[in-house]
Amino acid sequence: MILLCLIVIPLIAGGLAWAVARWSVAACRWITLLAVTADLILALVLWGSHSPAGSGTWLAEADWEWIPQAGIRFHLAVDGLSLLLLMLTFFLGVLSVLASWREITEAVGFFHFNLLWILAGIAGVFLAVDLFLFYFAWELMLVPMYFLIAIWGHENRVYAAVKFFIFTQLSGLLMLVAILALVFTHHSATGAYSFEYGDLLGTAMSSVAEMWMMLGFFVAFAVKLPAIVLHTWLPDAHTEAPTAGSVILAGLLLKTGAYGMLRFVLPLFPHASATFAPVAMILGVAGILYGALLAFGQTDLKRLVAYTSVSHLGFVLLGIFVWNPLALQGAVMTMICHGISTGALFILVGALQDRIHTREMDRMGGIWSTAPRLSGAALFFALASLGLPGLGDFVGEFLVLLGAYQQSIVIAALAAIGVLFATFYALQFVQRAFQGPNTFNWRIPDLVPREGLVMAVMIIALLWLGLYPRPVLNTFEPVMTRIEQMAPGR
Amino acid sequence: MFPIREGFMISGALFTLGVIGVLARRNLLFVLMSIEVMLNAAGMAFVVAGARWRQPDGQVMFLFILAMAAAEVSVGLALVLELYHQFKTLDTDAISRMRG
Amino acid sequence: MLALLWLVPAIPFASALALAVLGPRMRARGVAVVGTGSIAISAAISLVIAGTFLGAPPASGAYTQTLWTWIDVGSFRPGIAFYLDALSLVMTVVVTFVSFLIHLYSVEFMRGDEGYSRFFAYMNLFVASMVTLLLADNLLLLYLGWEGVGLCSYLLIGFWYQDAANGLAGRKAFIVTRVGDTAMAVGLFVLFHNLGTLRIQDLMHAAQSQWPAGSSYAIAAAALLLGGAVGKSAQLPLQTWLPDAMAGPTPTSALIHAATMVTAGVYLIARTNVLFTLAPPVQFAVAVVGAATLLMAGFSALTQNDIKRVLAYSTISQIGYMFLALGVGAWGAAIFHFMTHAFFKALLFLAAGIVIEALHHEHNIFRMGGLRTELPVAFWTFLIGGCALAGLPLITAGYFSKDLILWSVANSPAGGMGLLAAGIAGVVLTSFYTFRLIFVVFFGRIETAVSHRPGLAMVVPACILAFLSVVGGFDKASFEALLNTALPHFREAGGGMSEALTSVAAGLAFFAGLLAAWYAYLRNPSLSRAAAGNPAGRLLHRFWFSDWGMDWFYDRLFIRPVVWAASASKADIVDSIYDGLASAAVLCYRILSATETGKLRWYAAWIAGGSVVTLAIVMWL
Amino acid sequence: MTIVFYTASAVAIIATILMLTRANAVHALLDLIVSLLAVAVIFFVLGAPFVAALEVIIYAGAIMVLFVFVVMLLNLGEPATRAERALLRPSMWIVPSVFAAILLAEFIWLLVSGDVPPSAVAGIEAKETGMALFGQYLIGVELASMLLLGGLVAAYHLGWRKVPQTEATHVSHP
Amino acid sequence: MNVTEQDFIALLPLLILAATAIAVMLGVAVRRSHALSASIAFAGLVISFGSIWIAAPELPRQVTPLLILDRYALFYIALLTVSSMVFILLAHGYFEKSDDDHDEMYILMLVATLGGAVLVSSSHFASLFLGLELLSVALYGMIAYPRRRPLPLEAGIKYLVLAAVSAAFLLFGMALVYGAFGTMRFDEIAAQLSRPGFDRWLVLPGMALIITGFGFKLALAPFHIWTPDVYEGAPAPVTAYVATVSKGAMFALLLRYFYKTGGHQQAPLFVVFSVIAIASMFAGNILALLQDNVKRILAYSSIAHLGYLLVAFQASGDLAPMAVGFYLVSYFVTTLGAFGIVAVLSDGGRDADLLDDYRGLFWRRPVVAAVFTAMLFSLAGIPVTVGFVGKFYLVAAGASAGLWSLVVILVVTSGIGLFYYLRIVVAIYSEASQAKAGPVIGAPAVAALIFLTAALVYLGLFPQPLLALIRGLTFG
Repeated sequence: MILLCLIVIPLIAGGLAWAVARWSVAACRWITLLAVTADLILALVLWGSHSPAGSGTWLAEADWEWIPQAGIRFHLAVDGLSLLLLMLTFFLGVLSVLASWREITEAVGFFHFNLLWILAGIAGVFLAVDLFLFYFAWELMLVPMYFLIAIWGHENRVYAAVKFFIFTQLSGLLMLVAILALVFTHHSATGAYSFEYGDLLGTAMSSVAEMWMMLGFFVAFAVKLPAIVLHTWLPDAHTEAPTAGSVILAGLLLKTGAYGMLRFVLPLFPHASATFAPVAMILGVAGILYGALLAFGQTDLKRLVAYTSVSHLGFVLLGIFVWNPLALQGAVMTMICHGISTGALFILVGALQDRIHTREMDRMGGIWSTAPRLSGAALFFALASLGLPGLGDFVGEFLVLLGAYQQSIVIAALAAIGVLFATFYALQFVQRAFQGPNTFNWRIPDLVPREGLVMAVMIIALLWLGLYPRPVLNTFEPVMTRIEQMAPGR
Repeated sequence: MFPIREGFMISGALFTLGVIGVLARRNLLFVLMSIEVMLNAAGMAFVVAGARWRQPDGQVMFLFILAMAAAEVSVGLALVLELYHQFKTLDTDAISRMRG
Repeated sequence: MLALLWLVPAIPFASALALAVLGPRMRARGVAVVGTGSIAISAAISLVIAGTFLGAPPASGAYTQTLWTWIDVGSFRPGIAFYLDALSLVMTVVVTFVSFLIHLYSVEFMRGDEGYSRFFAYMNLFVASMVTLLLADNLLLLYLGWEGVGLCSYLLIGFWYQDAANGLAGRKAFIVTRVGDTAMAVGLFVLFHNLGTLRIQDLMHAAQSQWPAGSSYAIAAAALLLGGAVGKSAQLPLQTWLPDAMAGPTPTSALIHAATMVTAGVYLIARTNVLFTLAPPVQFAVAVVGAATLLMAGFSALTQNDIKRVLAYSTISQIGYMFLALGVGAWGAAIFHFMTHAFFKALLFLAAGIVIEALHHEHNIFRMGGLRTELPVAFWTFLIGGCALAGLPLITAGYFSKDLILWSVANSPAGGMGLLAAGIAGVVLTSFYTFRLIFVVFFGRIETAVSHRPGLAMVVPACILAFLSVVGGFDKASFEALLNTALPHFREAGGGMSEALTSVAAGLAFFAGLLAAWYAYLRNPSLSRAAAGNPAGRLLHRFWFSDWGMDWFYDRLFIRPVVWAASASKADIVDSIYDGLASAAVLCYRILSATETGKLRWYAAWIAGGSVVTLAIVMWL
Repeated sequence: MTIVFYTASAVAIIATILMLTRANAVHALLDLIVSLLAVAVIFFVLGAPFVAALEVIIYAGAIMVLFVFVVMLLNLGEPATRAERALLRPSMWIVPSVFAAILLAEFIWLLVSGDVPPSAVAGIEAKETGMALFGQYLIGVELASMLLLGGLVAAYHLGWRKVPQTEATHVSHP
Repeated sequence: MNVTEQDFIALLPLLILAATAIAVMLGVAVRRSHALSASIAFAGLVISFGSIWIAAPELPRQVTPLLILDRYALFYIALLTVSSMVFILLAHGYFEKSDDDHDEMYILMLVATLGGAVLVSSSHFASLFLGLELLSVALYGMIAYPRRRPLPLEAGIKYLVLAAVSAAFLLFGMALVYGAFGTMRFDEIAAQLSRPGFDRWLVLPGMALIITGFGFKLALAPFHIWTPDVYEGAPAPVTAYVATVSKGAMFALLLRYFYKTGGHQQAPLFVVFSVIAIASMFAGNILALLQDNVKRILAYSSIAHLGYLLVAFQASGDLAPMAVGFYLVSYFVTTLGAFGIVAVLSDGGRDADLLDDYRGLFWRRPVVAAVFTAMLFSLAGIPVTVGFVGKFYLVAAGASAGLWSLVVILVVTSGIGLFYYLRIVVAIYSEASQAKAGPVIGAPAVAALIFLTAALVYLGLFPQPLLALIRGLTFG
């Protein structure tokens, strides 16, 4: 029942918030905040009550009939991996509500409606174990995101929103084709229609068919992830989205891609994935290097941060397809930490843009002297982004590299160079925006307590993940072990 | 002995002439006439086919086509009148405003 | 008492955190108390621990303290754990103690700076990182400290952020050392992949038992670790960041050069000596790197005008000595030189800081002069430090440690005449540039008026360090004995030189350099000007002055291509694929749209044409 | 019989071609009527005297009269004919003719390449047709009546004009 | 061949439609009243819809060779009558804004609906042809209905000429098929087709010409070319009607006709249909890309949608009727809704069909904007809308038959299609450029839009009942 609440609360609260905004904007914000907080608490309760050495696959489950005609069920379930990502979802949800408390002044109700529905969609993605339901949620989260960008975005918002929408929809449809192909393959083998994840695992199929279906899933997730070549929607979308949109995009939507790889691509198509792994790993490494290089070249702060996402998610892709315990856990760790660190960077850049009305680094400089707390926080998250040990990102990336080394020395070495590249852009970011002379004589207010609180929470979270990540690692370890054991030849 | 194959050929030829008329003429009246030729040709094909099987069905279909042609022409001519009233021309190219 | 070990890094770390959060709202005095006091406590604890350790050494010769398991993935389970043996003990004590003195000095030096609390926060974090590095039980934690000091150096070098050049220098320091760190990280992968652990002691045992000498794994691992070491310790070819690092406040320079950061590489190699022993080519490379660096840096130091840059090159050069020692297997000698170097180099920077502050932040030595009488404290302490650096025989600590290195080189199986010659030439150079500095700055005419005289907080640390610079090298024997509990003994090759011979050679070299400096800069200054004036001299001067053109070289080879690539691809080349697709779609739209002519005949033709095509397909298929 | 068939066919086709090439609408209509009459002859040859009669009465009679009425109503006259002639350039015919020629060629090729269909021996009397019409095609007849009703209503609505002034306001809309 | 009492009962829905047309005409004879005529027509449709339950027990029933009343036919008759009701609700408010006689519209509409009903239940060439012509002739009148406006008139002429031409093609094709088989009944033709050795030389060109006729009515490429002009020119409610009832009835017939004959699985015809499907998907979606007229955009998108439908049609198999049925329902709901919005926002002078008319609509009329957005998203196949489930089933049908190339083209082209739906959405949510609030929306139209939106969401979330219903449909 908790699982259903996780989805339904934001949905209902979304409608409520929209309706209420007509009379009171503040009430609308509070409803949103309360709903997301409630979900966060529910997720934490689930986490607190789960036993890591649980017997079954799932920690909690909920199952209803939906379209029996086609063997489609409303089946939700949660394991360590999805639980953590759910917590991340609502954690960032709360923070993005807080971050946009003052930023959004137009159509406030509709904004919060969209925000909540995105969160519901993402929660649905993480919870669904029926492939149809998964696809449903997968598509569902796009629409409110589209609105978020298209209505409250910046200058070039329409272009960015449309690009985002088309990329993700188109790739999603390819996944739909693959899902259906899988279902029919399963049907021809067993005579029953089923979209159940559990049923479809281990479906017997020819290797050619498996490869095509795998690619169908892979493309959809690779677009979201984003893997290089399919990434170009991301810088635009991130740059133009309002703060909350950027945070959710970078922190959560990208994770759904990685989650999909872990949940579906590897387990459902182990052989094809193994065959394809070298390509995926090369894509990952190329993404790491290319993203870092482009981040280094940007002058628009949000664009810069966006390209760092490409780079970091390259680690995730690499880690997933390296497919050993170290790399898998590293990938998940990177997902979580990247969510926090990049989310924080977007909040900061948003706060900065709010104050000086530009994202161009050429128009900045010397911000530190007028807003030291803001700048200090930016420095902290820039350091997290460049993989400083002691902060969460390092743990993930190091594990990925360590695991990757066992697969291929060259790939690990190249990826390690990617970490070096991260230094370039992270320091460039701090240097050009916050340090140097205050050429334009900016006089801006520093972080207000609300923003300070958000930053503090995120800093603590990253430090905790960097220095004592065991509880988190242990939560998803059983899942990763299972996935790891699905690798052919093991 | 009825010339069935030849019947089909002649109806086909008439049909084709009707098509040419529709494609080539710009005057709406002539277009409508060409359509009549086409419909007539189609009806003739039915009659030929009915003759082949010695069934009345082909002729019945011809009757239906006749009814349809009548309805068609009456509506078409009403439109021609209205068109001429508004545009002072029956040139189909000249009345075209919508495109793209 | 050993259980207090974790406090040594924890207290500076906590105070760094506190200063970062609360610092801006604290008064300067409070900041000073927290910032310096924490290091004082830390130093005190380390002294207490040292006492305990020396009084009752643990049975295994080492003490391990595990706080918690850091990461827990399968067999990869590095902990937050500390390992204390003689090596780390010596390093920790020296580092905390010297750091304390530097902090004390900073209390006055930095007074009035708007980033006062920020400064102390960074400094404390620096010490915390360095101590973590030293005490780390596993290479991952060491790596944490390792990166931490890199970070802090970046922060402190760029401390005065409003000057973009400082930021640039800071970034350079971070990035160049990170190049080495990347190699080191890969080294960790090699080690973990092949030996299945990152705990240093386990690693060493495993390596010893699993890898034969000269095994390619050992060579790879050692070479990669060496990569990290040369980066942090500013050795060839990654030394270019250190001279630029002088952009930071002077106490920072003292901290970087004397106690933290640059010695990390030496420590790493000493710590993982087993690997280097198993990889003779790499160990030889260490020696060669050291020798080459000490000479190159020596020549560069000769030509510098900036007082701190001279000292910076001298550091590079002295670390070169340590590498030389490591390379020949004289582990103890290297650490010994580290200790004495920590004292006198800190001293030199502090004294230089007094001079610089006295002259309105003037760095150019040729605008100084005659300060001997104006700033006696600075003069005497600087002189003592200089003598120790140059190795004034029999009195100074630097002489003993350097002499030990020279002797080791001469007597090691890995050593040789070439290395020894380099070492002795280095002594001449050191002596020459040191006294050039002293003569130019403290003798001759007064060039700039002194405006500010040091207070007690600056003088006291300098004096303490001056004292240590002299006496620090006296008890060589017991020091070696202590270190030998943690490090392998120096293996002496038969038929080498006697200690007396190397001592005399070193002494003579010292005086040669001293005399040359005296002649060229005091007795006959026109000589030095003439030497620098003729075309060959000018070329050489420029060459040495620019650090043998390394910066230019790196700029052309790496920096410009990367910057060019980044700016060229700013608009994301991949996106043009999709732009192309979009244009193609629009083109299709234009073409198809042109078919919608609005002409009735044309439409009818389409229908007829469509049925023609349909018929055609039906017929011929 | 065969000669009659071919003669009628030739007449039908020639008359149709003439119709297509006329500039004057009334002339064209007359040609069309000739064509329709020729087709009626063909029907007769094919043993369908009932539809032959209907062809003459309804098609050539009623429907064509409708055309003539409209031509008269429009009062096109000589200028329209001249304008129409100007439009009848040979180039207008090329593309349609090619299209149609291909269509016809395809069609004839198919007919010639196929087997000769069996031919019936006796014609179908009007009675038979009537029986079918009001037997199994009863619903069809009813539907045809609805069809005519629809055509009637549509033609009535479209052809009916209101008082001029309201009309003017509507026409002024772009 | 007598028509029995049971036959009458089975025919009730059709009879009532015809009777209602007469009734409206009589009503007009008594008193010209827009509301009255609309009410009579609406009531007639309701009764006809209700009579389906009366007719249902008599199923399946072959009434003369011409018509077959089975569950399949009744389902589509129900769909057509409901759509016609929605049409009345929309048309009432739309035509009320202009001063003309409106009553004939309802007569024509009823005739057209009757034609559609005949089409979906026809089992014979004659009824096919008559149903088609009932539909067409009534539509000529409906499209050109506001005859004083140049655009409807132009659209009417174009539609008339082209429909007549295509009808001639269809007829000629039917004549050839008849000439080959000697029968015009679908089941007998199917039986003949399954036997080898028929006169291919007559049948195949016959089929090709029939496809031309169908292709025209369904606006499939390359017979699509008339669509945008007619959609743009016709009054918005009529456009909705053309897009739904006319096409839906035709497609239902197509499925029945070819499903029975199995003709489309013949190699040449399969290729023809595949080419047509691909061409339609591409042409429709690409033509709409940069179009600035909303009605034309929807016209082009309908071309694409029919192309999608052909994919499921090609798939055949068990899933095809289900996919086609569900998709048609979804297409009906959505298209009626979309044109309904255009209708309610139009005033008497011209239709609100330019993209600029919708700029900033969200800020002026948020609810209308939301409804329109929902319709567009449904057309694009986004979840929570019925269009999503519809598209899901189309792809499922294609996938189940292994028509991968068609399915992939479907996916890719619908990706292109997103762009122009989003262009409208973008316009709706862009900053308001004009403060004009637009016309007041009457209660009937509001009811229609509420009904459509509710259906859109309900079927999007709970498609099961409808799916079960469609699954239960059988060919007689």
